[in-house]
Amino acid sequence: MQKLPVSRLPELFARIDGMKSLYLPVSAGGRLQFGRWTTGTAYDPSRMNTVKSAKDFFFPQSEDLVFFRSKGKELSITEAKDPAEPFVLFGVRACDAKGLEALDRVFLSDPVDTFYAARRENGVVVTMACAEPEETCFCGAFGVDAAEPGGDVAAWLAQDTLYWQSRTDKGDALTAALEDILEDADQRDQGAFAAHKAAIKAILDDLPLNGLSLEGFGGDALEALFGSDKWPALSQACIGCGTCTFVCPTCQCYDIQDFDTGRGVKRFRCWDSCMYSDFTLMAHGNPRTSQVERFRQRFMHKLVYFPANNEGMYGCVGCGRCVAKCPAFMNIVKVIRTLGVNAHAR
Amino acid sequence: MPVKDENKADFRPLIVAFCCNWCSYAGADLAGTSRLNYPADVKVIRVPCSCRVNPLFILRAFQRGADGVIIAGCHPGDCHYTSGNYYARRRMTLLFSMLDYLGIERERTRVEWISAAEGAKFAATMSEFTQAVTELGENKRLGDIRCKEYLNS
Amino acid sequence: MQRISELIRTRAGELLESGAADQILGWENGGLAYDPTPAFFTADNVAGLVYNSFCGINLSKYLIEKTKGKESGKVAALLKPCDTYSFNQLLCEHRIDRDKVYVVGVGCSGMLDVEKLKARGFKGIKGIDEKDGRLTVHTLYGDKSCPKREVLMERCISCKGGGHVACDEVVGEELTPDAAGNRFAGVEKLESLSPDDRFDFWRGELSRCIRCNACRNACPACSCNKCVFDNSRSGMAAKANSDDFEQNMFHIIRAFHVAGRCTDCGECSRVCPQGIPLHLLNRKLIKDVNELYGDYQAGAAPDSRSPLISYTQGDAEPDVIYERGGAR
Amino acid sequence: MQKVGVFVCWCGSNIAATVDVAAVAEAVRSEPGVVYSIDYQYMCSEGGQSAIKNAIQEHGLTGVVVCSCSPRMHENTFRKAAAAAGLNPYMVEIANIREQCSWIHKDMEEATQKAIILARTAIAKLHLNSPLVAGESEVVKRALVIGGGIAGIQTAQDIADCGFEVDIVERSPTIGGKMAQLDKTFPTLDCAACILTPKMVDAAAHEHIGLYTYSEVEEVSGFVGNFAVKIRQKARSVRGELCSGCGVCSGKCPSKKTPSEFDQGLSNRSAIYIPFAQAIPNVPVIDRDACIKFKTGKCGLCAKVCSAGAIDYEQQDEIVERRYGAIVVATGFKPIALERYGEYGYAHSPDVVTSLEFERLCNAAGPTKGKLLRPSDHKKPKTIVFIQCVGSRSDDGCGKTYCSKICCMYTAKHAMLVKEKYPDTEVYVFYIDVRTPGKNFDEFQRRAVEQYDVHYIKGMVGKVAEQNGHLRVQASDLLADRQIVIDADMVVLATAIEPDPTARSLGTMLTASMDQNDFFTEAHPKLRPVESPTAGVFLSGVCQGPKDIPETVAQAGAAAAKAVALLCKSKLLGNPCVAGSDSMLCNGCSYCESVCPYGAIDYVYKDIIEHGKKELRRVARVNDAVCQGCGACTVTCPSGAMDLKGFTTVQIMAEVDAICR
Repeated sequence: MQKLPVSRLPELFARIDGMKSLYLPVSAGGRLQFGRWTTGTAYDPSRMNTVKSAKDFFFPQSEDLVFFRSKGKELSITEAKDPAEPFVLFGVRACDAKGLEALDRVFLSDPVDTFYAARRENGVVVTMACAEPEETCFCGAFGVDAAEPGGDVAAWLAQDTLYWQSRTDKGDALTAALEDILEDADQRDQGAFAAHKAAIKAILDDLPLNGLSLEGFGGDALEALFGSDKWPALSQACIGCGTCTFVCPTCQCYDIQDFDTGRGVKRFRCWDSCMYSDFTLMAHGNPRTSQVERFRQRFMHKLVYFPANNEGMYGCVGCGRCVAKCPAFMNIVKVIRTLGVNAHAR
Repeated sequence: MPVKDENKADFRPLIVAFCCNWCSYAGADLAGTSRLNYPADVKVIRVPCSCRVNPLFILRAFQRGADGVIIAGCHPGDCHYTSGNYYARRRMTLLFSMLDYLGIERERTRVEWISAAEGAKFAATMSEFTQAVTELGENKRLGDIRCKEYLNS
Repeated sequence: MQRISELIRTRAGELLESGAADQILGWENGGLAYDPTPAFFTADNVAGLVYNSFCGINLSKYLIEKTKGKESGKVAALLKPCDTYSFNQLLCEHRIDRDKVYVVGVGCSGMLDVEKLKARGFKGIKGIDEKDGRLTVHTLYGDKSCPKREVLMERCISCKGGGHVACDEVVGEELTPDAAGNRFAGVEKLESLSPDDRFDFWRGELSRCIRCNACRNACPACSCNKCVFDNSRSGMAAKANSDDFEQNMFHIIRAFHVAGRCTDCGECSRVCPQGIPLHLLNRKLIKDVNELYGDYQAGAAPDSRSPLISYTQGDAEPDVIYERGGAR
Repeated sequence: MQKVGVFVCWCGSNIAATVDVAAVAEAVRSEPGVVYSIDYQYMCSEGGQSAIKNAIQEHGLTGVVVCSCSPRMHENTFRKAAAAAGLNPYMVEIANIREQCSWIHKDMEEATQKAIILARTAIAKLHLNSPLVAGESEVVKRALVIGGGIAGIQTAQDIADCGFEVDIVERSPTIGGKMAQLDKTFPTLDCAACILTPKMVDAAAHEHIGLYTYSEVEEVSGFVGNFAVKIRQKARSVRGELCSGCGVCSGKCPSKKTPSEFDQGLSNRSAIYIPFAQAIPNVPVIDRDACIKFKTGKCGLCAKVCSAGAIDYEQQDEIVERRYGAIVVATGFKPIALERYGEYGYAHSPDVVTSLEFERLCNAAGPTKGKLLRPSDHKKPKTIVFIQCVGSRSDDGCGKTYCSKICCMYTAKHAMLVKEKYPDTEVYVFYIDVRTPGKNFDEFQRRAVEQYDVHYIKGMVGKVAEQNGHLRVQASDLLADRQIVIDADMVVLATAIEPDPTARSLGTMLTASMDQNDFFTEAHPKLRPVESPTAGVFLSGVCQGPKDIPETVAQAGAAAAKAVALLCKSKLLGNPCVAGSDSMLCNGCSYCESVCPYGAIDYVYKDIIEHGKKELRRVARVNDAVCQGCGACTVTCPSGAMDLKGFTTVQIMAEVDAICR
């Protein structure tokens, strides 16, 4: 494990950005986003909860696939190049790092999504333990430990010290490249380090959504849940927007569309939302004709279909963004509480 | 294809003119019949009435690389359909005010009332508008980069 | 607030019992301190009905779906004063069947904006107490406190006042928030900037748009069966902002489509996950309409005629914008 | 994908001289769907049209683009040609490469480039065209003629003689118009009344002609073949059906101090009056502003003396609503006001008169019983100065830029008449140019100079001022290049004429376009001179531009023929470019209905099946026969449900794209 005085963070950032593009949570119009670090960028370690997760950096909201062009009667086709920018994401929350694992299962399993794979290859994820989780957080329910974040490198910020622990080869490489600025942590640090993690644990146990039980969900709950008569009431407030989908670190659905530039056709893919009425629209129409069905689809996918196809891994990491951002205050927590076996414990 | 040269000196703007069939389009014809010259940068689209011009068309033109858009209709009171240009007048006023509010150069948009008898006014208006837009230079604020890529490939 | 909530719950019960309404449209507790969720109530769950300072959600739009079809029964809808403007506007546009709605006007003393609390650094909010104009916010990291009027929603800071414009009865007295400011201040500030600065401002704001459509779907004026942006045949359908243009396009067209119909209910700004001040677009159009065509408040009456579907022969010419407003 | 044929017209050298037509034809070959592309000398010619027909058949074209003159010129020609070859006429698009390209650009390279873009644009639109079929509508077999002067009377008679009902609406109490005020007419010098009044009588007597005198058109709605018109019949205060026209009432009327409109104010009339002896109808009208009964409530003498009991002080204006298939405008003219021409002293001296006033002074039925006496002292004038172009051909901004056309001739006529009656009178005519085209016109004017030795002086009058009982005329003789001064007894001003002031509001009612001088514009200056661009509206007489009587009568007949050609039709083919609403998208919000100027939109409740769910929705419905295709509804519709055939949203966007490509 390495460490660094907080006062030297700017130095660290400068070093990293010297090698690869560095992105970290910065405030834009009062909202937190991952933004490119430049000298003088204000970084506030106490603010970690970005509106959108780190997903964008591997699976951008919109990306070009191929370009068709017709001259006279000939047609020329140009494929978009795989992204090549090496980058580092700093300050990723434990839940978002976990979210990437969910995306990996979708995009890196056969057939491999080369765009995603390239970005994963080029990107180093430096996570940060959540010193101050929020009332909307429930990552614990999905086996995420905010005190022990994953990623390529895990970091902790205890008082005036940054602790740095590589978790992967990519992490090792980055750490090696920074060895002259990072100091090795010694025995004396262990105390403070442990105390810090304990403090986090304590808060996690105190979270209002702590203890949310997933009993009754999972791959084999299809029959039990699909036909539940609670869906209509649950979905009544849903206005069918895509906010929950677009702030979600694990939603991975996209649509492929063509755009006629007037000089040729650009084929691109962009995020889609199962909450939209034109999601998976086909010639005959839409398979899910009502908002109830669309609503059910989203949560069934996260809590039943996804685990069914991924050895029990859920399609939710408890980041709490949908809880905070839904215009109608509808969210997965309410679904879990309403449909879970201990629904009445509420 | 419009020449999009960064060098302002030989920058030629692309102007889309929506003309109502009854007055302004006829005015454009009269300008032609009277051999009144105006810049070839102006391309006319014929619509039945200025009230047929959807704000969408204007944004579309800017998206696709137009540098100026002008809507020409019958003089208020002379609309072939009695009231069309009155609605157009309100719509366009509010739309252009909105564009201005978003910081898009207000000189890129214009509404003119040109009657079938005003060939000279048509030619003069188009020349003057083209001049104004030329001075502004290329429309960078409301263009769609995707439509400009591959421009010279 | 407690008291009004109690009153409303009781009244709702009576309405259901008497058969005056088959359902109540109101809010139920969401589990957090600030997330009352729109819900429909019948006798067996009416006990869960709540009304507090976080019931900002404008319920009028839910009535479109609810009053469709022959079989749908009568709904008693709880509407705040500003919600009733949206309700009226929807009546103007024949989107709601008035006969199927019983409007219960609920008093309002200004709704709170949780984002403003969070912006103050209030993290991990567990509970909120309201007492004579001050809020005590209990958080995971200790109690915080602030004056209520500093965290009111944008719409309440410039409350229309004047109570309900459409309702069958009022429960709880008609209150209006103590802070009533000039709602066009924000627009005027922008107008006074140079075009370049205005452009930079809006680029900064609109570039954050993630095209989640929350503004559109929450907007009572955006009630189209199929939105042009979802209609592949409209020529402008898009699911994401592929570039700056589409960000501008979406918001310009949306503002224009609701021009003269927008009641300035403020839902668009409330729901935007990115905190884009969308109301500044709508209010610009409202301000222009007022200045050019005379004061107009959409939804003030169930039969008001939008300024975009009327005209006078003496209307200002479009080049009026060259002279007025906006610094050069 | 359409199979498109492109035809590039040279229009002789009109296009080919500035646009490389071959290059255009070549360039569009690579456009999507283009299977055939040629250039041709005259597309509108027989040969050009058959080129289109053949190509449609040989190449199985589903769409045709003609790059030629303005669609306003030959769109129909080419649509007909396409139709003849079995193609829907609305699968034809025109690229206007003449009026909007070759005629306005000098540089060939530039013009050719633009022509290619315009062609490309037409092709892009065409790809989204769909065959359209025009609906039919009934034709109301009745015509309305607005204005009862010689133009209106002639048009009405010609239409009526073809067996169609005609109504004449005349603002003043009698028909006859300006011609009735004239004394003699050039170049034959026959008496105006003698040739006009029989026509007036015939018109009144005609079984198919209805007269609405002392009436005004209040409102016009509807469209070609079926106009709905509201006519206001002003209260005469005399009941025509009872009145015998004996005239006792006006004789006895104590209020006799109102200047006579008919005599141009040179004489007075009574409050109850018949404008002139041969007025039609021969029924008096009470001028309520002048009538003592109406002003004070006392008097009522006319009622007492009227043996027929026709006087009716209680009479109210009546609004008559009638339907017409065609409308002919014949609103005529008036001399301009002279307040801006102080230099001629018109306001100061009664002996400075306008030509129309002079007509009354010469007229046997006029204020001086035909003796030429000057208004001030009723002495016979020895020296008369005529000034031409007063307010005509003026670039000083005070008058009219156009030539009033009739002044040269009537001035010559006046001069001649004076010399005829009083050979010892000195007559001077000041002119800028003497313009006398027309049969026997120049001969006529020369007679004035040569036989009657009227002094024609080329030059402008600078000042007319009263001086010891004379009118001192200061002028310049341009030919002799000297200043001259003439002491005249009378000065006659050949005052410019302008459209009747009511024309403007009428034009708005009819949505018929006008030029900057308020003359009605014709559908085409050469090919359709008596039709307004507004279908079903025709132009007769001076309302379209200055004319003398023979021209007016000729045009009146032409207008009648055009109107009859319309009335003869049993049905009219409507414009198929009408709005239509997609009920799947319609919200039923009523916005389209509220902007429709024709009331063509209503709402119905319809079962809509969307996503397999059935739902009863309020949706808009457009009445094709009533819709005129303006498109106001399409932009008002927020959901884009409303679209306009022939100018659909996607078509226009395709045009935009093609231009910006």
